[in-house]
Amino acid sequence: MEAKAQKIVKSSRMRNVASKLVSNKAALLGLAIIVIIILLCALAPLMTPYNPTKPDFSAQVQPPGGAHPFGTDKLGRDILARVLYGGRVSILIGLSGAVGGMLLGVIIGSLCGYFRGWLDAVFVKVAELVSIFPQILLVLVLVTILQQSMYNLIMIFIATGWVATFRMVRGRFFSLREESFVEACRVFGLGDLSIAFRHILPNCLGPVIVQLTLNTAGFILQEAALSFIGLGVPSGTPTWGNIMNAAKEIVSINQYPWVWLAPGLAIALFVLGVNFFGDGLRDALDPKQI
Amino acid sequence: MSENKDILLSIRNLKTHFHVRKRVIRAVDGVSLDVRAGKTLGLVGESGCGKSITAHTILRLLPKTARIKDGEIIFHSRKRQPVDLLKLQPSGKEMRGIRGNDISMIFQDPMSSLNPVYRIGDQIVESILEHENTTRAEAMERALEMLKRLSIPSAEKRIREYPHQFSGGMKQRVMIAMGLICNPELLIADEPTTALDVTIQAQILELMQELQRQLGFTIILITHNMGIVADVADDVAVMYMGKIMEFGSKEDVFLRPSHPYTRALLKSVPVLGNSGRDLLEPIRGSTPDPSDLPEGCSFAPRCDFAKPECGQAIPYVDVGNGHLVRCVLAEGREVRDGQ
Amino acid sequence: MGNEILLELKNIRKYFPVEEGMFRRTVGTVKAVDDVSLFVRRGETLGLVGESGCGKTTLGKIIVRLHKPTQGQLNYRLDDGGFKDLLSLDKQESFHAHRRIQMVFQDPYSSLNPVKTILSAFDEPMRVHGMASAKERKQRTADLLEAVNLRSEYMYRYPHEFSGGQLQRISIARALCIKPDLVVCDEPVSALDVSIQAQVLNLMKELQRRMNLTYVFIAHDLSVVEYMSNRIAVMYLGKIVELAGSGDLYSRYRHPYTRALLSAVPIPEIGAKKSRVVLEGDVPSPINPPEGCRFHTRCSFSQARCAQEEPPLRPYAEHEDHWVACHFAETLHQADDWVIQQP
Amino acid sequence: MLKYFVKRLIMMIPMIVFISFLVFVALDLTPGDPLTAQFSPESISGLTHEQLDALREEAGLNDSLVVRYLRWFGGVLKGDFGYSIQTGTPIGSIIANLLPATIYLALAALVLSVLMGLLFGILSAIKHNTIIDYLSSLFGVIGISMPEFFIGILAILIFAIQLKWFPAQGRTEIGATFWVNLKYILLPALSLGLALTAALTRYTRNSMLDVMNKNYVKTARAKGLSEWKVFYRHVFRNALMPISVLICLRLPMLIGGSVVIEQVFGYAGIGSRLLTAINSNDYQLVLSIIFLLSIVSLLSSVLIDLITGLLDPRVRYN
Repeated sequence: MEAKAQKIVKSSRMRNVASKLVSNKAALLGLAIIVIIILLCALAPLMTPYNPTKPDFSAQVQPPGGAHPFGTDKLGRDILARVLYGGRVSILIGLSGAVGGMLLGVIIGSLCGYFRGWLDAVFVKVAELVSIFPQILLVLVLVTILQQSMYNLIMIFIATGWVATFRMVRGRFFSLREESFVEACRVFGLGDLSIAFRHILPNCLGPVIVQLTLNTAGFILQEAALSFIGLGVPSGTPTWGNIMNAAKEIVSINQYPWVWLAPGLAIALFVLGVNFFGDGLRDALDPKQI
Repeated sequence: MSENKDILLSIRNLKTHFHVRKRVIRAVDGVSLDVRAGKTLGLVGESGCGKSITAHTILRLLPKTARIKDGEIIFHSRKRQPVDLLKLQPSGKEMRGIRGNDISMIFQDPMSSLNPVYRIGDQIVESILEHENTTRAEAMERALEMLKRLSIPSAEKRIREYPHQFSGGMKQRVMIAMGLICNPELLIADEPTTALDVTIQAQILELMQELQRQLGFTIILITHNMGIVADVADDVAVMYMGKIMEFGSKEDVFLRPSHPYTRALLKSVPVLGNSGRDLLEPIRGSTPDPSDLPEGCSFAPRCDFAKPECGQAIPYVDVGNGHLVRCVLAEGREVRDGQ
Repeated sequence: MGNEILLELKNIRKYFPVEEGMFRRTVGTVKAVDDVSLFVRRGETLGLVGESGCGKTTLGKIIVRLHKPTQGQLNYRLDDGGFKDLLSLDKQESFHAHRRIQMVFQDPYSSLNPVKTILSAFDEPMRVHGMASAKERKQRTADLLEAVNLRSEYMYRYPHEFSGGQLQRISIARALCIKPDLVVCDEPVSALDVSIQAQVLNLMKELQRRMNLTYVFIAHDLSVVEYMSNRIAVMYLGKIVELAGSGDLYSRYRHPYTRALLSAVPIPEIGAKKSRVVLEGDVPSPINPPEGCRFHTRCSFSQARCAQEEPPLRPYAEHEDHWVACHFAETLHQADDWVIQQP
Repeated sequence: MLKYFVKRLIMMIPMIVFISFLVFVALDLTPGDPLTAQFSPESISGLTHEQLDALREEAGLNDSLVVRYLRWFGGVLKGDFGYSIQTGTPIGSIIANLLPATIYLALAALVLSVLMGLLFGILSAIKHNTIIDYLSSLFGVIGISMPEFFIGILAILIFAIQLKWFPAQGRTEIGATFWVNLKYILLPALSLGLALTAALTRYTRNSMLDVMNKNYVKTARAKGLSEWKVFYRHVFRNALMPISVLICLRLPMLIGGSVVIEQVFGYAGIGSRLLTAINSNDYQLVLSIIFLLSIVSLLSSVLIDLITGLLDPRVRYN
């Protein structure tokens, strides 16, 4: 019989992953940044009385301080309000693009990884093609055909964002498929679909979540770049990217830097938080590190 | 452990511990050994007993988390003054002068022990050029001659090929060639045939014995397979949880096993020929956690002859001309570890 | 041990295509298993031994239908006593046939799903195969864990909390949860420590006695196979070269490869005078194996006929249970250096 | 060896054809009259409707999609991309003098980021778990979190306007020597390459650490080689291969990013011309530029792939 009577506890993987995360200070910092920024943006109406889009010609280009803690832009709109309301849109686009891409990537990746055959060959070529095309160019092609809108942007992100998750899930399926516990399921006569989605897929969730954080960060940056060059979200609805649109002229860069500094830092801070949290998650979920 | 001239390497009270997060793992916990020149020492034990760490400590090939706490390893080389390897800088000039030149080592997994992007010839020649100043062509010639000596077919062609074009057995021969090319005095083989099939293993063991007869180098053979030790070794050291439980000649250990662990090990291994007539006697329980070893004898919890005294310090007893046993039950002259 | 035949393999072949280049053109075939026929009696342990690449694992996976053979029949005695080819059953029968044959795998750390509890690893197969009540399934899991000397509370734990030896015992227990008659064990102890191996081997023998199980025991270590098996089949490059009772195989081997294999196994004993038979070179590639007898390129007794005509697996002289695939089996053992082991 | 190169190049052709077909289909879906894209404004201005229709018929604009695609692609292969609707100049010439500038920028960014990325990556791998390792991973995370254009704007504010080390805008000036051009390109190249530098630093470090645990590195040490020789000959050479795969993957982002950076720095490359073309619905020009940029991205990734083949004998020989 086993030597000492070990304490019988219903231990779970989730608990030991959580404990590793807590011990990683950078991941906690990242999580804190994410939560704070999302809260601020969600509670924007409480944080600032100003309307982010209504021009106020009496208060054009005021430096930070007093009534406008972050100052105002050329049309007299309060920068803090625009950053907060803009944050909602940017985070929404980044997250929904990443989640959409993840779902698509997981489904296609699992099917190709498990069943292989022509399905796999087709999607590998498609994935290769999508990754050869610089994402911005793909967006430009679609923007010239469809008109610009937040909805189209999310669709485009999903259409290009699935590739990373697809490759990763497919790779994990290729290796897990040969593991003995999968062969044992087949020897018990379990069906292919239940093996693929109830036995193999749960083992991929760790890296999928990590990829989700990386994709979210990536898309937020991508949306900002597109909106900055005026091809992302139309300037009617403020986002972190198109607020900075004003920074195209040299004069605005030099004379009133606060106009673009605030949104720029907001993007950098949020994405930094996401990356810190994503790295912490990867280490916590990595089975090799005891 | 007499101090006579035919000892090539004498290890005294070696302690190599690992600091992993707040825990200290006493992988090698007071090992003393004499390696006779020109002979083969079999270092045998189950995984985690410290046999491989002992070997790596000799060549100072330890990971950063390792700490050599105590002990000395005197290398009585023919070519230079006796030196305590533990006193040298691990990657200092003098230690590197010994590593691969006077003492070389081959490893368990031939498939991953050769650099995939260099040709076989270049990897062997690299050792020669590191230790001797000779021309590359001359070194390549010696490498070719060594490959032939290891009966690698069409060696002229294969010397220019890459590792992925070789089978497991062939790669292990290349490793042996690499180890012997600077004609070392000591070859340490860490489980050299564990990853190979039994007929290929027979070829490699036969080859190593033949080369030892021709070149006269000493071998430390590390394995968990008692059969290989009985077949190839002259002296045998049985290790368990970082200590040597029994040391002696092959006849001492196999014909007169005196430590309960050695006897239990021999009874728990199926032997070809008795075809299952008598049931194996497994050792009960499992190996303890290396970071909190019990006081005294670490085999006590699994030993059928355990007595209360097994909790205190265990004597290292000479039960008959050099046949040493670390056990309270052993009768004979007690030997100090340090001596 | 009843002599009723439980499983009969007939002319099993398994060829794997070798693909190369961009369009995955097939440039050759690996003849992993090449025309193997054998039977397994109820209650016995049939050993399958051979070196890597000899096809023993592929054959094991064909028996549990993880691989579909290129050709051949897998006749199994179902409950009603009749023989049926498991490869030509309809969907329903084929599913139920999975209850009869189960498998234990080599690597204990990868034979249990790391993200599921031990209980769910037992529960799902039982539920799928008609054991309705959850309480009953949990009780059977508890009994099986106790049967392999583990505490039943361990069913709530995850695989990463166990040692290799414990995990292998759990896998054995799980293989028995839907009451199979035949268990194929693929190198069940090779990944374990020496002292743990003996515990698992004895456990398997005890379970066989108690539950009247039949084993197909696959391993490369001849001493372990001999310890477990009643009859042993020696395989080389996809074919069976010799099949005999384990005692017979050791003392009256008739195939040169079996002789080389026996002589290569190191014995943990001193004084056993043993002449060492060392084969030359590597095992030939299974993509284009040698003509005629596949071992003739490495056999020191090979003659002209060996290179032309492939020797069939045939009964040796009058022994009912001793088969050999060598043209000169009757004469070779008269040679004076044939005997390698003084008992 | 040659067989491997040829095989890779052949594999590229179906890809180019497919991209061109995709681009042509997109072109077909855009509004606007294709006629204006095929004839210089002078030749079609002032024609009546019937003459325009006749011209359209004669130019085969009513043929099926595939036929028109083949004719368009035939023209492209000969360098004839048709005419820019907005400026009327032949697209071929626009591309001819603006594309090299973008390639030059992307190349500069690539060289800078590869050098810095490898340097920091190797350093933090060798000095594993020390302050250098910590700082460079911090630099790595920050580098991939900053939007490229934000870095560009900051660079302009600090280095161009405040410190006046570099010109804030523009690509070159009259009579500019090589060194003067270098001054123009440094800031844009650095901003464009920063994300790749950061990613490369992290990736090189992990790839080096991974190789350092391999058995053949232990074998190298067992031969008595010095740490430096072990690194240089055994670790670095094997770590390079996964790194070149990463560069290959990240290259499209570099080319995509140049479109934004050219806007920030007013750097007159094909990227900024692309943006003005989009804003003025000059579809023929837009899609031709997009087609060429993706070809450049494809060519460069195949090039990097070939370098990987060069480094790894297993790739060459199987």
